[in-house]
Amino acid sequence: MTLLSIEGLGICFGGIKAVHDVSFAASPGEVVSVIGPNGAGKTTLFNMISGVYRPGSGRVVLNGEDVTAMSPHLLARRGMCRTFQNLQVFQTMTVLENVIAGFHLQESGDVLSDLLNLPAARRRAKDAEAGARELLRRLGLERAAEREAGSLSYGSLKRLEIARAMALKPKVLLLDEPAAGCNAVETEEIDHLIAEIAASGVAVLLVEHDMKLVMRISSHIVVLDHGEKVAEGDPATVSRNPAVIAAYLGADDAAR
Amino acid sequence: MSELLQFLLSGVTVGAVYALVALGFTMIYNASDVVNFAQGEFVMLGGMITVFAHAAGAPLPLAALTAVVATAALGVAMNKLAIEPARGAPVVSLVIITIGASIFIRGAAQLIFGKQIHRFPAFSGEDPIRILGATILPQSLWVIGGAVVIFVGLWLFFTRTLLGRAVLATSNNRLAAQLVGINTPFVMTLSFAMSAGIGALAGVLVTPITLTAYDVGLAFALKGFAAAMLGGMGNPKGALAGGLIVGVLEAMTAGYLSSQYKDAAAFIIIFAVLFFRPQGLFGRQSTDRV
Amino acid sequence: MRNLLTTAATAALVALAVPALAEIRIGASLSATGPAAFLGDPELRTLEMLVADLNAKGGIDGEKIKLVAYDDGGDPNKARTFATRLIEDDEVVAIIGGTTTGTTMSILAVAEEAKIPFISLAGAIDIIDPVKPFTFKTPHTDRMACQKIFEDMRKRGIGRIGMISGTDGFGASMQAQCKKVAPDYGIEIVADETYDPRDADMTAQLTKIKGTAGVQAVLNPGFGQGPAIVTRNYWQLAIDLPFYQSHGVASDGFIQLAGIEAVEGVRLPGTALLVADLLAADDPQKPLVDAYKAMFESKTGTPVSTFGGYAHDAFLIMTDAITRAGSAEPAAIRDAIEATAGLAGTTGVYTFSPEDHLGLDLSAFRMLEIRGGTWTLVE
Amino acid sequence: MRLTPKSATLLILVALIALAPVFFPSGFYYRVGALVFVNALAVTGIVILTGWAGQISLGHAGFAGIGAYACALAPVHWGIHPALSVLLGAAASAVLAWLVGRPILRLKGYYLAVASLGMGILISMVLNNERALTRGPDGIGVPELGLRAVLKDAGLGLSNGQFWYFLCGIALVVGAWAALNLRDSATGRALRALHGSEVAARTVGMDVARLKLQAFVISAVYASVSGSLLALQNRFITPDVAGFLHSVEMVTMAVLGGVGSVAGGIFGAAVLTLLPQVLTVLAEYEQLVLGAVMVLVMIFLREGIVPSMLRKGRRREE
Repeated sequence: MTLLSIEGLGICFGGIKAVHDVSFAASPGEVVSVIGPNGAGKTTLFNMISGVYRPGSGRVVLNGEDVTAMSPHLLARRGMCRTFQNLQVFQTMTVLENVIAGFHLQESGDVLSDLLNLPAARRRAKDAEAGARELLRRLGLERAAEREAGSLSYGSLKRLEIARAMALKPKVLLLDEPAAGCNAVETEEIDHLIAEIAASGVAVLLVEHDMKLVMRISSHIVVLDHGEKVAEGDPATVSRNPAVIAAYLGADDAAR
Repeated sequence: MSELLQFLLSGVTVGAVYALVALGFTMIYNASDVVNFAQGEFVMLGGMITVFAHAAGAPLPLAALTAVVATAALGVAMNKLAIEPARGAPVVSLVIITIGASIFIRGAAQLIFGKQIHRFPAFSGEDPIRILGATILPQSLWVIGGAVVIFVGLWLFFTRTLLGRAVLATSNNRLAAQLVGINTPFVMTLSFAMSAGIGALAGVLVTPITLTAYDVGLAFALKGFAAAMLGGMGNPKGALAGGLIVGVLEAMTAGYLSSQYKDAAAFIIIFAVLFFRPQGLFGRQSTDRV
Repeated sequence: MRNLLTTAATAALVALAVPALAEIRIGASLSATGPAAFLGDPELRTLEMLVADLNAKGGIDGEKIKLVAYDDGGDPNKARTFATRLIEDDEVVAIIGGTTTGTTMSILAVAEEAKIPFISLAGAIDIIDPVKPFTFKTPHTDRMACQKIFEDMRKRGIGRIGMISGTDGFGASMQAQCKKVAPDYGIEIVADETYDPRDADMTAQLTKIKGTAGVQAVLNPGFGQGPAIVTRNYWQLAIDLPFYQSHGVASDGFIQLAGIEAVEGVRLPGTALLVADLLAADDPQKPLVDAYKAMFESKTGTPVSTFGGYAHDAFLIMTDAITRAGSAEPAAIRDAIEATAGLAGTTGVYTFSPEDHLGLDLSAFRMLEIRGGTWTLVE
Repeated sequence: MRLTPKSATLLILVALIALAPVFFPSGFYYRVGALVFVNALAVTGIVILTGWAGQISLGHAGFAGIGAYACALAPVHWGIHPALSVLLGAAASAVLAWLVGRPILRLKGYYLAVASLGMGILISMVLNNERALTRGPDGIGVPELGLRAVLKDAGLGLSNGQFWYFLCGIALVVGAWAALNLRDSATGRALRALHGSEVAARTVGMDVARLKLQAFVISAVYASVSGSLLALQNRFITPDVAGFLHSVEMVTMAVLGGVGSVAGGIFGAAVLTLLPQVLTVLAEYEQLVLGAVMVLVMIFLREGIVPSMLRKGRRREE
């Protein structure tokens, strides 16, 4: 059963094809990784899927509905959420508030009851806070709950972003380099976390440079180079693909 | 026909005044992302210092030069005393600083120069020039010429000189500019000096037409700001176009529609332009990078 | 030691208390800065000058005058706050001020409630019509200025005019009053334009008036630099029609600003102050006008204006009333002001009554024409 | 029991309003107090709009003008009671803010500033020019609210100054209470979130355009009620209330005190309302000193007085 299908997605920036005719699909419980060298167009692809950029061509279909270029907040309502490579955390808010923000769709009612602090608003806020604290606990951030988000370490911010995304209880979760800048222990934690999320029936789309992580947890891998899909398949198939090894894996391994 | 020409001449004169003020805004904005609400006070100082230097016996060109240099020096002082110590503060705080500085300068001008309205003679005579039944004052030509010269100068500065590019680089990314060896404090100082100097020159040129007093700055700042935003903040081309459009529009509205609502016309056009081009006519579109 | 302290304390108390007993506190809220500073500044300077002068001469019956003056910047909200401060905190016995109609209306409400006599320096007729017990004013109403101008126009056989008015309170109020009384003089306003007081160029509006069929004269109510620019533009466009200004520009400063070439032939209703030299030797206003003009111009180095004259007259009426009342009680001062009769000021000769809290008539206005860069009387 | 910041702010505010009159040397101070409260109410709206949602407006005095003129015009023209006119003005401001906000809130930074500036100028232009309705720049009288007489009959005799001091004080407490409620609610959190990152706010399902519009409308209502209270208190109003300078004053008060917090906004309003009263002793040096104070405060307390002081205090504790 396909939950998300990407059909011939492409975009140009100033006449240059940043992404060209990329298609793949993801089902619930799957971890689909998008890999490729720097500048291959991975983040651009994510930006198109998640509605940040308007694709020049192609379609994004979610649960049978065409959601191409739909605004991110509407996608969120349909169960799609993402994290960012360059961290988009609400810096001046507390860690707890950042995660509560993820409960926005469940928490928000009418403004008037918010202004007057009516019981309904209070109840919603209380539920959201409880949910947020639970998530922080799962991600090991509960001790930082009252701290200003801006004061956290890079690895913690990465986890905070994931916690915020999980708060939406998404059907499709896009993670853009969740392990970047994390140490080995943190990477392993994230590894488990992603597996856990996928196991709960979420379709996870992953952009990641840590190949060990990718190979370990992906059920399907899409390889991009210069904006085009050059290979796709399960980890074993992809890692054996000579084109991929030549263009990416070999070079990458050699670099390490 | 001669009416239309007259409205046009009137609009271009006033528009050139706005454009001069708007051009002053672009310098500081380009260097620091701050819209300097004291810009109007520079215009006022240009006029007032010339008045008093002239009254003290200095010939008009010397008086004008004194005014421009003194105001430029004041611009540098403002940067050193008020803007530089607040580096890193939120942009709204910096804007409030420029508002505070404008109140301060106006207060000082009121003490030093008094509250009288002043004027000095036009540069090349007062007799109107007649063109096809319409008239224009020789001083208007000075103002229009001044706006064009400053525009060309700024445009060349930003596109053809290393220093001008350094200013733009500083505005784009201060840290990166420092890393490639740009002396950013000097760029800021230079921007304030030039901006204040341009403002003062505007004051010198327009005073024979619009007269001057210690409190004329605010009106100039408002219209100049609107014109600069219409054209797209930070772009000399935008400042010139924005100023002329606002000026001509005001004159046409006053002439053909309603003088009561002539200022409304300018703002309605600004609404319309920004609706279709949120970054102004010549401004660069900004996108969030994620 | 203790004795010494007690003595010192007593001395200090006495020092504090004595002036409070022997001084008459008069309050003022004026627009010394802001858009109406052109009016308010000479008013404030005049009051300060006159108070110093009077105190140097020994005050009123030996009691010194203490002027408590605030700058309301032309903001009615501030004016109300300062009026409250003057009455409740500074405990003044009377108030002069309200440079603009807006600030006056704000002060008026406070003064009336506290029953403190108040002399306004603003033009609108609403200030004293209907009459309020404690409120008086010294300037002519703007309606009177319109009447004076229209009277002169009628004499010259002018029936159709164009108006170009400032959008500030002064210009807008006079524009409205002129439109109201024009029919009484058989005058039709065929073009009605406005400008913002801060505008740089009014040729567009004037071109429109020039192009309106049948215009025989143009009237420009306003003050500050606006009318000076209008006058220059009028000359630039070579409009060949009689041109009238209002009392808003009645000052030598106007001639300097607009330029001698541009103001030639401009007419306006002014006060005796501008034509001090032309007054008959037996004119009741002559000594006063001469003295004020000399004092103001030597102290400030700027030419006198009608507006400073309003403050002068307000202060004159106030001190005259206090002297006659023989008391500095607000109610007594009020009664004395209302009983003022035949008091010559710079603006005119004041006679108040319970029905008339302005005390001037049209005769106080003199129609002036600028000839060769100086004021002349139109007869 | 530990007080939440919200209860602490409200408690301090109520205590100050209730106890300050004990120290008033004369009735004049009630007037100044009432002005502080009226300004603080408008500034609280700016805190919501600018401090939380990060949107700049240089035209909010326009809404104050609508609130003020509603109280001047509605009772005379339609026989509506002045108290109801306050609500009418608020409703009119909200509708206008909703209509204008939709297109202009797409703009960012200075472009939003100039568009809102234009809106404010258009409103004040209408108030100035439509003499038949508003009586133009000379201003218009405002009917008596009548509540003071009712209270007197009920045995509570207050002077005019006292009455407005307490009425405006109550209005401010209610306004601050609502704003503080909003801050920690879903909407308030979303506003602060979109200020931090619009992109991230969208991805968690926040309708950014709608939220900005809500903040704009709410802040317009605050400004409108503030204008109404000013008009009813002064019994006379001119178009100055809608002027550009009043808009700038609101923003300056908010930023000076600390635009990110309700307490900061109120403090800023108090400082900038009291300062001119104190500076009168300087006569013609007033403007000079006022400008210098603004510059110095922003240099040394760059996040505004209250947040910067709190931060310093906290640092000392640690």
